[in-house]
Amino acid sequence: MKIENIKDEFPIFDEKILNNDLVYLDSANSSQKPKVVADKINEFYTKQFSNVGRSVHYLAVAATNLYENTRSSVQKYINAKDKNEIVFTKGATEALNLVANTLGQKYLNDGDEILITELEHHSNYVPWHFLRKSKNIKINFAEVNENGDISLEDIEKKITSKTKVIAITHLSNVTGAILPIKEITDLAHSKGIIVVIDGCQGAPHLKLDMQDLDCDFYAISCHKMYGPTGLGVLYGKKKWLEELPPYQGGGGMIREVKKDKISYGDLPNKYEAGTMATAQVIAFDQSIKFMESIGIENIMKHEADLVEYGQELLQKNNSVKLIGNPKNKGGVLSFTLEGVHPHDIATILDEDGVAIRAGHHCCQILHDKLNIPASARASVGIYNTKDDLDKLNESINNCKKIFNLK
Amino acid sequence: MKIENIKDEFPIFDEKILNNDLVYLDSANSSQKPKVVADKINEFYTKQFSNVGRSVHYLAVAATNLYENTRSSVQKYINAKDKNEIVFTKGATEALNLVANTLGQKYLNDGDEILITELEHHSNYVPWHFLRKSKNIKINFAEVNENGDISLEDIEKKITSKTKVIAITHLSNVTGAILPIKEITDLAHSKGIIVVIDGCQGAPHLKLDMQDLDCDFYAISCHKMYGPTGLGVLYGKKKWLEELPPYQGGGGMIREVKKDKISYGDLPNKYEAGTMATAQVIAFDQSIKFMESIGIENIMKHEADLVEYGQELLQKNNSVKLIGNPKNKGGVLSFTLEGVHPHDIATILDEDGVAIRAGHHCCQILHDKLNIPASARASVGIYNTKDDLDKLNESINNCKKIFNLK
Amino acid sequence: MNLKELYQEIILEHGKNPRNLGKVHEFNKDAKGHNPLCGDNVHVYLKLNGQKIVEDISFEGSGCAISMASASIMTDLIKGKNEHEAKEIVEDFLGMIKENPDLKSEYLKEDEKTKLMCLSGVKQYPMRVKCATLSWHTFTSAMDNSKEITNTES
Amino acid sequence: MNLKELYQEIILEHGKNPRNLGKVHEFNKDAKGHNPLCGDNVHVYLKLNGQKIVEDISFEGSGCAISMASASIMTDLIKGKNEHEAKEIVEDFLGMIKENPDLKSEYLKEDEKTKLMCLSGVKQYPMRVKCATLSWHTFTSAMDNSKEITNTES
Ligand SMILES: Cc1ncc(COP(=O)(O)O)c(C=O)c1O
Ligand SMILES: Cc1ncc(COP(=O)(O)O)c(C=O)c1O
Repeated sequence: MKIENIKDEFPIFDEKILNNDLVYLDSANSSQKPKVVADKINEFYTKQFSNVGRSVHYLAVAATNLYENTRSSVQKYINAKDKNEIVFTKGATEALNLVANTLGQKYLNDGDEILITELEHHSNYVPWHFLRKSKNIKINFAEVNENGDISLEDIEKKITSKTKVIAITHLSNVTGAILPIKEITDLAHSKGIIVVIDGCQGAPHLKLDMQDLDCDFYAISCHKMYGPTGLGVLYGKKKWLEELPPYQGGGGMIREVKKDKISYGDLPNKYEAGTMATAQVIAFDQSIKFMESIGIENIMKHEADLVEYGQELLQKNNSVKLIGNPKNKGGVLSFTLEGVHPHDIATILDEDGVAIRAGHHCCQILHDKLNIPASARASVGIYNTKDDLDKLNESINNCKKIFNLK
Repeated sequence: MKIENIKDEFPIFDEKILNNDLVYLDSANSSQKPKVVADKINEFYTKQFSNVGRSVHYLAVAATNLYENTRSSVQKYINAKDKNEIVFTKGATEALNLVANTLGQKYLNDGDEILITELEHHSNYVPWHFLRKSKNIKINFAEVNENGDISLEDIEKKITSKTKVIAITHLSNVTGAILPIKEITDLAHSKGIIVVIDGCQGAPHLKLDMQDLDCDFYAISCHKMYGPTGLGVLYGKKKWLEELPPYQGGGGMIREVKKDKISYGDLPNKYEAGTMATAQVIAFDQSIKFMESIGIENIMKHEADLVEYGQELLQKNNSVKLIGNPKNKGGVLSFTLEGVHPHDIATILDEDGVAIRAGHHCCQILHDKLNIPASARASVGIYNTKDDLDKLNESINNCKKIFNLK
Repeated sequence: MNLKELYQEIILEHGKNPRNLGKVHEFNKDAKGHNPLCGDNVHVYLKLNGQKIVEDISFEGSGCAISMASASIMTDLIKGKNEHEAKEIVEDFLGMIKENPDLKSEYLKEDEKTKLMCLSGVKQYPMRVKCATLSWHTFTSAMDNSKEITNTES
Repeated sequence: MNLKELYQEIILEHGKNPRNLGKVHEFNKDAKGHNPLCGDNVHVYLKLNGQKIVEDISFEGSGCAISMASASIMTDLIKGKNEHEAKEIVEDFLGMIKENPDLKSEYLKEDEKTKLMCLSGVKQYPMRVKCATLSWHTFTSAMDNSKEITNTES
């Protein structure tokens, strides 16, 4: 599939939003869905529906096969070694909670330290904070530098003899910084430290290879990857998933249940308690296939072009201040406009059909550091074009006019 | 809407399954989906998609309104006092884990006891078992009687001065017993005991009124209620939801995040961390409206007629042994066939297009008690007819022929 | 919809140079308000004297033009009013933002009404209504001596 | 599909009266198998003598007709075979259940092949394949002295 015409695959772009064509620049928040994904969900609910894995009738067998096919597709897509290293969750946030909680139960002890960064999304901070509360665990922060980036050097500096886990984002959802996660993983492993990667912004935009990367955990948010809402993927090394205790208890994750004792099932069942997001998992296979049909290299090139173009546009625009100028930058353009609050920017842009996000983007630590309460953020996906960024820029100019800025 | 023609609203019944019309008797596992639900999901993904609550642009505002509308619909449907007593989860299993985990964090102490029943689904036992492991908490079991029922008397007998929580199913997914949950709640409250109800089988089939029932928590599984997969509802009394700590941490559930401390948001945000199952929540509004358009009284009458009819049929059928003959029985017909393993029954029935479930239905304690490894289970939903039960009976006869039974 | 109606000059001016920003000296009532959607926080301080008159009122916080302007205009109008008058003005304002075309209160002079009506443009922007009402709800909490943080969600 | 092919008389008969049910006296190898889908459990015991011959073999467990018949027939055929022969028979059987139309092993007599072929009907019932293969995988685990529980899911 050619990336040039890819907008055609997304039905929403046929809609008029407030009489405008939709200029969707909020993909870091959630991506739009290609027709194949919506169609698959519809087909499943109207022609094939059954719960998976629990019945032996025809529909249940078919659904179970579809469900497990997605697991295999994800495994291949991220090049995991084993199919059972893929656990479906309700989202990346749950995936990160699962890791923090189970490491907390079995691996972390009083006095241990966890290293995160000032760039982290609340979903990769609050779950660790829970451990700080329940156990006597310390959280350290690697510092964001003036480019909105985290350096390997600062990570190294912040590691102590008590650091047990490094939990870190692959790509900042505010500054767009792509972190050197392979180097960080190598460094961490040389000191026996577990590496947990928040891959929410990495997975939709970057090439993934778990065996090469060698991290211990990697969390993915499917709705940002052209997939359904209510679904996430946790990649975890088999060794860890086998060693750690289960997270939620219920149907499907057990082996044997007695009144005085319970034994748990094997992977991946152990971490998939209760009826899972069946339809969503089954449809997510289409998201993966869709991305594969375009090719991640093409996606990366397309988005890199867009960022470069957008960055130049905004840098040239008076009163616009871009946030973050990291060495490697993903498709996120966060900015402030002198004297105009981001929420006002977002409202004015919306009137032109330009959808962006305003706020702290679940990164209060970073915004505190930057000494701003909020920022405006335009973020790209495969369907965006340079034309979209031109419209963004025009609309920002409209905003300046209203606020009497030059 | 008239219940007589309701099959027409479910597209799957237009399909041929192995050249047969589908006789779907696996609704206790998961229900089929009406067209309105599938359509709403499709419409949302193709025409209206956005993440909720995080952006101020047009699509985000619209999605947030739709999302919150469902919360109001659920509130009204179950007659909860406050909209914020409705928490969306990924399923009933997560809802029960949330309750057990947060009660475990703040309310339960070493030596406390939890009373459950021998009828409980693993999803209402394993989460409490986790507390038995992490804290020194004891789990007691109310005993199932010869009718497959739990009596108020036995509950009363099993309550001790240390009982802090009674966690109990509304309707057994194996024997069909409808438990006297109002009486149990009154009794429990008179002794200061918290009541948690596993409403997975109650919500799709019985009239719910939280204010009248007065239980502390009630867990609902949306995919069993003609709704999407990957979604559950936890009803919790405001007082508890306010007092208990959060369950998962991440974006959306915070108020203020600092490096040294974090404060949490108000209800319902506090319990809805990360991007939620947006499309599923939005579509679930259609499930509620669909059930309302038929009327729960009509649904209850229709299903009661079916159970009575099916029970009579199977009772007259030689070699078939029905499991459970409770005073109040919901739409579940579990049975064994002398000398034929339930999996063989299910395979043979499937060949006739009759979809039932075989296994322990996530109730090993009960099956141990009944001294059988597994059972066959036919369960009904609004779309079933007496004709479906006739076909079930015929197919059982076919099974008997193959196994040379009389 | 009309952005010009939302961002009238008077809103932009109050947004940029909000009146009564800071902390009232010797305040005897205060409350915090929070808008979970955008993260805006506001803190309203006031001094209610023996005659139940709002002798002085101020606010702290940062936010969008709408919320700053609204807090600025509110504090301007409330100052000097007694409890009963203030409550009626709040109700009148909230009613206007929600559904009423006009302001009705006798306690507002014509030029004050004109000023307040400038905020009516947010009606067409449901997501921004909370920006306009946050400080007003917070003022009510302060008067009621509520210890809870006012939350525009509920 | 054809139920008559799946539930042949010989299957029903072995399912009802399984051979070698119980625990081999003085077994020196054993393994447990588990089918998470239906909850079936099987425990295979065997006595491997100095010449690497399966002197005796048995199983414990309960399950559907297919799994009981398969375990029953397997133990019947494996008894008396040496390690090499047994392993070839297992592979031959698993291959037949998966894809091959026939059994090829030299170590099986014609009537033994006929007996085993009775299980080939499960091919058309993907969900039941695991019922037929569980005891065979478990036998392999026992031979390999594996301490893990055999799981038909993996
Ligand atoms: C009685 C009962 N409780 C709990 C559950 C678990 O619900 P879910 O799998 O939707 O989380 C079920 C359904 O499987 C059930 O029938
Ligand atoms: C970097 C990052 N981490 C975590 C998350 C949380 O993901 P989700 O909301 O899908 O659980 C997000 C998205 O909101 C994100 O951008």
